Amino acid sequence: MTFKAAIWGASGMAGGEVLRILARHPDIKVECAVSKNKNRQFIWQTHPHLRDEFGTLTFCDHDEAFLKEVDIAFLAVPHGTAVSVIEKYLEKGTKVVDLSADVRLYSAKDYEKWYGSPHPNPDLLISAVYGLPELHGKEIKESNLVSGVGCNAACCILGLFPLAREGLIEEIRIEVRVGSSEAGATPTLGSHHPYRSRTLRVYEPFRHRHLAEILQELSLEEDAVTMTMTAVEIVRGAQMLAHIRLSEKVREGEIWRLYKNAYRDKPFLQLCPAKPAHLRLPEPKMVTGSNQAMTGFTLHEDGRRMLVVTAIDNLMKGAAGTAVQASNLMLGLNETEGLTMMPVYPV
Amino acid sequence: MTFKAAIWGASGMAGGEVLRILARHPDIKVECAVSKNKNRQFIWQTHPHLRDEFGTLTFCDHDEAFLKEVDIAFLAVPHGTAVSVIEKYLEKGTKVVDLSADVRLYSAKDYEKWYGSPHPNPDLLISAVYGLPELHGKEIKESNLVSGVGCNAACCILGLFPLAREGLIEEIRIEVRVGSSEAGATPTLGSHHPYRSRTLRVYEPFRHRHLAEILQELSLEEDAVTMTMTAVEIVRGAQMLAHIRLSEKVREGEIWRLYKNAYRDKPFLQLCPAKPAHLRLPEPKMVTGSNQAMTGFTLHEDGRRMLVVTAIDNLMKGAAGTAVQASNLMLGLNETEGLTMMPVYPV
Amino acid sequence: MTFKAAIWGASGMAGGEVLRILARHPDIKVECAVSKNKNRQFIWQTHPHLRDEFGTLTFCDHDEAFLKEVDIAFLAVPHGTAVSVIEKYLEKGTKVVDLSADVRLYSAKDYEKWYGSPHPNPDLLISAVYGLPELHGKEIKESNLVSGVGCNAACCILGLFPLAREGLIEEIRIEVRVGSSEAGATPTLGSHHPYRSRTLRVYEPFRHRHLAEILQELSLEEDAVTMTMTAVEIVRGAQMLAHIRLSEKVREGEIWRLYKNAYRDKPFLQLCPAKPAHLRLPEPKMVTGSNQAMTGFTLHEDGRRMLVVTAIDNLMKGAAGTAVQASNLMLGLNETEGLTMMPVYPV
Amino acid sequence: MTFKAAIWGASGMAGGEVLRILARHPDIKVECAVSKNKNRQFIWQTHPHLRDEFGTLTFCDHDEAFLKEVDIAFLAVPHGTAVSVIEKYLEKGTKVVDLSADVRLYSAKDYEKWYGSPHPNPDLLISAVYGLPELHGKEIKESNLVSGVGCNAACCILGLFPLAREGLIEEIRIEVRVGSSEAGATPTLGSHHPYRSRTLRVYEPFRHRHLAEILQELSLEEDAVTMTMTAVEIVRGAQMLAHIRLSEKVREGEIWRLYKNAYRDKPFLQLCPAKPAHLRLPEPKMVTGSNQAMTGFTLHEDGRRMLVVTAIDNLMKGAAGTAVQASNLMLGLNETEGLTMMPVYPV
Amino acid sequence: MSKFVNCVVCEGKVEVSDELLEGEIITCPDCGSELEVISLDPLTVAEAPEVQEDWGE
Amino acid sequence: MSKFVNCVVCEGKVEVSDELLEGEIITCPDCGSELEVISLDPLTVAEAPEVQEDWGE
Ligand SMILES: NC(=O)c1ccc[n+]([C@@H]2O[C@H](COP(=O)([O-])OP(=O)(O)OC[C@H]3O[C@@H](n4cnc5c(N)ncnc54)[C@H](OP(=O)(O)O)[C@@H]3O)[C@@H](O)[C@H]2O)c1
Ligand SMILES: NC(=O)c1ccc[n+]([C@@H]2O[C@H](COP(=O)([O-])OP(=O)(O)OC[C@H]3O[C@@H](n4cnc5c(N)ncnc54)[C@H](OP(=O)(O)O)[C@@H]3O)[C@@H](O)[C@H]2O)c1
Ligand SMILES: NC(=O)c1ccc[n+]([C@@H]2O[C@H](COP(=O)([O-])OP(=O)(O)OC[C@H]3O[C@@H](n4cnc5c(N)ncnc54)[C@H](OP(=O)(O)O)[C@@H]3O)[C@@H](O)[C@H]2O)c1
Ligand SMILES: NC(=O)c1ccc[n+]([C@@H]2O[C@H](COP(=O)([O-])OP(=O)(O)OC[C@H]3O[C@@H](n4cnc5c(N)ncnc54)[C@H](OP(=O)(O)O)[C@@H]3O)[C@@H](O)[C@H]2O)c1
Ligand SMILES: [Zn+2]
Ligand SMILES: [Zn+2]
Repeated sequence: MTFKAAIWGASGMAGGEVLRILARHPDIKVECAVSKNKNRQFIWQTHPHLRDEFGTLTFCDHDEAFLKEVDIAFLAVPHGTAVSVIEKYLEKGTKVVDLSADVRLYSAKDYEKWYGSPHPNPDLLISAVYGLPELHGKEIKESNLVSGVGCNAACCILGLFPLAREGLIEEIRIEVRVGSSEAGATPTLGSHHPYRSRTLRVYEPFRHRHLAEILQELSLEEDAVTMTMTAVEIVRGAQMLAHIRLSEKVREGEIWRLYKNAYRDKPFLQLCPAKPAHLRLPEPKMVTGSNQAMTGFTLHEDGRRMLVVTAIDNLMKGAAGTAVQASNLMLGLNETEGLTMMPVYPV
Repeated sequence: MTFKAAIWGASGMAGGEVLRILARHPDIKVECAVSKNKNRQFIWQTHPHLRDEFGTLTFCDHDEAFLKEVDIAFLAVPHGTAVSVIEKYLEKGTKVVDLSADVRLYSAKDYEKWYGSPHPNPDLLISAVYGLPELHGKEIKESNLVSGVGCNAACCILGLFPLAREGLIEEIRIEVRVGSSEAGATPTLGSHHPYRSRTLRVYEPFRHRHLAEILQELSLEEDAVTMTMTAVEIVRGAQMLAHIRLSEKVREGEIWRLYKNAYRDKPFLQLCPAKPAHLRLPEPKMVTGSNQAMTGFTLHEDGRRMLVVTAIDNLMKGAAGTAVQASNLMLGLNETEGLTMMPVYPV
Repeated sequence: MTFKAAIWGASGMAGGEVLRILARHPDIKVECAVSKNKNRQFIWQTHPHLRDEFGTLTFCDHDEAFLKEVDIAFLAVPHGTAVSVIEKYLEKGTKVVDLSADVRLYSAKDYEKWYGSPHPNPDLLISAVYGLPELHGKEIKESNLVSGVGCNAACCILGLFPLAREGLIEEIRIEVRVGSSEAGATPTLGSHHPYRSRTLRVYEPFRHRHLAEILQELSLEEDAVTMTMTAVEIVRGAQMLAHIRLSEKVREGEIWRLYKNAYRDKPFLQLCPAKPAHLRLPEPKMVTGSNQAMTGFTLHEDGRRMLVVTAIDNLMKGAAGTAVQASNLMLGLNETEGLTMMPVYPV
Repeated sequence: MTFKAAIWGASGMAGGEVLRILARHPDIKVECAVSKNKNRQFIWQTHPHLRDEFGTLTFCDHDEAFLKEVDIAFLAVPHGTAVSVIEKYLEKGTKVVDLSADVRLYSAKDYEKWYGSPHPNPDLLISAVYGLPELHGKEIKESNLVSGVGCNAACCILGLFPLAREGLIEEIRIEVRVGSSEAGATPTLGSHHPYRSRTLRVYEPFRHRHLAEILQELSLEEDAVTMTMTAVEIVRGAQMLAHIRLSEKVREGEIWRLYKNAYRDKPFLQLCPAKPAHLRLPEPKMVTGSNQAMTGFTLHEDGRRMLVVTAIDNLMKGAAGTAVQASNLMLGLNETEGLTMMPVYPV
Repeated sequence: MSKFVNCVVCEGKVEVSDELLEGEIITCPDCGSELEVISLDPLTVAEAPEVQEDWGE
Repeated sequence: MSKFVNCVVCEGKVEVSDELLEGEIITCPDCGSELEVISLDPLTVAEAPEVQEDWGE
């Protein structure tokens, strides 16, 4: 059986990536691609790599979109603009994966704290499931409303949950390095090539909005965590370096066991070897274009300090890939459907 | 039915890409990955992106390789070293795709001219088929020995054959821009990052060995052609700019018709639109990681000067992708099997 | 004696480079830096590399600028906006170097043809000198109004004038590759990092406005020339590849003599060696940050085909460097004053 | 008066940068450039940006080098190979700046701990001065033997000494990001462009040899410090992010005062503004090609956590620039002589 | 004669003109902070809310 | 007193030492070509075959 999908924000960076995935998905077909600004234009006029996909399908505007019958709607729209779209689809009984930040947090209080204004529909926060199948696969299967993930959040959560759920994280300093696609398809001074090129711009010294998701999913206290962001010279990719003070001294073998158990049966989670040393800690380069999250670690000889490094492609595991993975579960499909593409390495 | 493959040069750049493709190929399975230097090492120790593929398969050395029964052998070895391997496989009745330059030319005289020494086994040149399925699909199906393609040659031939076979090319100046993966996996001064980075190194002012293949496949006279190479700041990709003087004045519509006809039913050949102008002429960025060759053109208002631009991923359409495509035909499979991966854009 | 300078467009890319040069110029002092949008802001708020230069100098607006007494005004403003500023300064008796395209062409007809509208003050075209000191040093010394140069034009003219003035160019196909700083400081879709990064965007297949300057300065016929532009992955730099058909057969030694004679006593023109081959043809990398133009060539064995390659830093020799060089001559200073900085290599 | 200099390791990355600086130094002249492998070759055959400098000077070998009378010798040779050269020069009464790690540490015990073998001549360690003029200007003036600095060490020490000498650092986690020129001019697998390009390779999780210098110069305890290295997509540049736990709660104004006082009269140390936020924390891009070290910081609202970021050009302030600065002092010249070149921004 | 006021962020001395008005925004040349004049006598400034250029992160 | 020979590639003047030997290789400082001394009287040079560093293309 083939399911029909609507993609909102289809002219954007994350929406474009949903299109790219669905172009090869065996069971989900793009029924409508929504864009106000590109309304009536062919999809390839915006996305040159989709030139021979989707035939003569054109972008449609919001009103037209709601007229199409679809099984699932992907919302890759700016945060704050998803709620009203969600409401309409849920009313119609259409399942929704919302890649924006609108329903990622469970607590309305947290939402207000991190996003600066009260949530317009707190009930949605309660019914929505945080869309990380590695943690919430079961709930996602039974939900009609699933959030996407913050790309930096996904990177951190996937790298840290094996430690966090054992209560091993006493204090943690997180470095995240991100590529330019993370900021979307709209040019700004910061994305202007002469300035963005080869940058090492440190732009959030202590926290980032995605921290809200990390705290929620890993049950950490805010005061035990800092998070520093750096924009680096890549287009795709997010990499977490987590400098951890463990709550107790552990042996390396125990950590290995923890991670192996946690990642077992998680088709997109990979564990790096301990040797050779230059492959011990992953980089986004190794997963570009794929839905994989790759994690490596190393333990200080004092048994208390630890470095965990995780790498993802922000548009895949950090956005569209995880969204399609969630939708697979919501539609009763195999989690990996349409998502087994290999990383492109080296690139 | 599943076929078994041996990959020689599996620790190298092109061989690694064959592995990457076959990791997801529905009908061809990697039986042995050959490397003398990495013998007995796990494949992922060399290719980090293959960490969870091929289980505990290790590289094997040359002798061990010949003991394995396989249906097809991919040789991604330095030119000059393939012939003896080809001979052994053909003797055993194993089909061979040789990515090196050893059997690309039909004429032993040409081989000596362009490669500087007499060919060790000119009979192979006669029996081998030039492995570009878009031009020689039928012969490839029936052959046991198919060459791979020069990546720059493939890029040029695919972009130009519609014009060439109409005899429209009077004179042509070809610019090729190439990424660093083209030179293989071994470090040299030219590939040393501080020097290679952001380079625009013009390294062959008038000709390049791949010209031999281009002349052969397009039936052009050497004197009518120059070919200039520039190394540019990309890892994957080759781009041809062909400045052509047409042998007669033509209308743009005629050119469109020529290209549409030539590219029809060629699943990996794409034609760029005439508008919008910034998408008219393709760049490697648009096809990275895929087996696509994208071509665009523009005609001077004088009707005699023309610019054709073609972009490929040198490791895919320029090497491993085309090799697997050829092997599909040789094994009686569908040409596109295992090769429908989407480009990763933007990257 | 110290001269005072006003810089218009001081918040922009070329204007910022004039500031960078003058920060170390022994004889010219920045008296005012003009910007409407950044009015009253410190210069370093826009140009972080100028943090400790110019003390507490702030940008001033247009009216305030005209109140300052200066000896020379650099106009690094969008084309079309310079003429009225030029008129005011000339009236006051202030010398002007106009980096925009407003007074680069001598012929009002040419201006209209290439810029699409009649020139507002054709008399300026007659009185202005084309600001390339290597060709017009003497006139520049005696002029009050000197144009800047198109960066691509400067690159081509400097590489080709030794051949052109001997009448050796019969036909020429010019490839120019440019960095992202060429398009100025304002973000656009084309400069958006995810798209601009690693691009090989061919954006002008046959001609570019700068061709007007090239034809004028080299006395070439338009029909004998094509010019193709490609945006590449660098920030600074322009590189010309000129594929020439010579009007007669020449020996390599004659070409060497031509270039050596032409470049003698031109402090910023450098000639590449014939060997080693990888240094024969220059790249922008070799001149980054300097006012140098580096040229190399190679002659086809037929003695009629020739490739000339020239590399510059577009913001230096292609804009601000040449402008300051011209201003030195206008002010009676040594041509090289403030312009002897070394290239930063490798970078 | 003009002093004569010998440069050892002149064919290498740091030695090439000493040459680049001295090409414009008003008071120091290159008398000999030493290289065994490039012996008798012109300097520009190795360093294309030096094409028109040094006339027909060729590299000379070791024996010939010792025959030349020079006032100062710069040793930019691999660590472990400098000691014997130092001994010979000191005997002759020639001043030495040794850029290698051979005499950076004062304690022979430390040397053995960090470099893995006993020091061949511990007396040198006692007589040598650590060559960071910002900290040891006075001793450098009176010394005949001055070490260069580790580039990462210099970056960290310059950013942290104002806090360290007040005893404010209780615990510190240092992230250093480095460009590819840091590893010198010899190709390796790690510097091979396809792998090095766009990398985010974390290669030292907890410490790096340069930590020895940092501990020594800042009087910190090893256990209070970790240092993590990441190779990033730049050629030149080192950036430190120091996550500090302060030993007491402080006001932002106090930190400002500390830094302003410490950096006053240090011509190459720059302090970033607090606003605008995107310029608060420096990146190597802002200082490329110059001898500047730029530092910014931000204080957590808890008054105890602090982030300090420092950026340098590793070949300049991290190697050759600081070495020439030290040599200026040793020769009785002004500290900034030959080192006032502006950063090239944007690049 | 010039007047000075201390920056509330970096505690540096900021020179101000004589014609300063209440409510005026001045920028500290040391740390770049925008300071609003909230009283003239005694001369007092407070940090003004930052209006950022859109650097897109 | 120094002797000169003309480079066979760029026709520039190349200064040579008095102790030049037949078969010696000299490099032209203008164009970088390697020149082999094939005779001393008259002083004659020919282009020597290029031994390239491995730049890998
Ligand atoms: N980029 C990433 O790495 C990433 C990762 C994880 C999550 N996300 C999330 O995905 C969402 C999209 O991000 P992006 O990076 O793709 O941004 P983007 O490139 O700017 O795309 C945003 C899209 O939303 C559409 N849009 C704008 N305003 C809208 C409105 N009021 N109603 C409906 N559609 C609207 C735009 O198209 P039209 O204006 O033509 O309609 C555009 O297609 C964001 O919520 C982001 O947080 C992004
Ligand atoms: N890179 C491209 O874009 C591209 C495109 C088209 C075609 N090709 C062709 O593909 C071939 C491989 O190129 P590459 O770029 O992948 O080079 P590469 O990275 O250097 O790999 C060469 C491989 O060949 C093996 N090898 C070396 N000597 C050998 C010998 N005598 N016998 C058997 N194996 C040997 C090496 O491994 P061990 O030493 O461990 O055995 C290595 O795995 C070349 O012929 C090239 O022309 C490459
Ligand atoms: N970039 C290059 O490589 C290059 C090379 C050669 C020549 N040029 C020429 O230099 C000029 C500037 O180019 P750019 O690349 O520096 O552009 P840019 O970065 O966009 O800067 C343009 C500057 O002009 C100012 N400006 C805009 N409209 C103005 C007006 N009506 N009157 C006065 N000033 C105005 C702007 O500042 P405010 O809006 O704040 O006033 C801005 O500072 C152009 O004419 C260009 O052709 C550039
Ligand atoms: N790169 C940086 O950012 C940086 C920063 C700070 C300090 N340093 C230090 O500077 C030194 C040079 O580093 P680099 O990056 O420039 O390395 P490099 O590029 O590898 O250069 C090393 C140079 O040393 C010469 N050499 C090798 N072995 C020698 C020996 N036994 N005796 C004399 N000379 C020898 C080499 O030339 P020949 O073989 O032809 O003689 C070569 O010119 C190192 O000690 C390094 O720690 C480098
Ligand atoms: Zn302040
Ligand atoms: Zn010569």
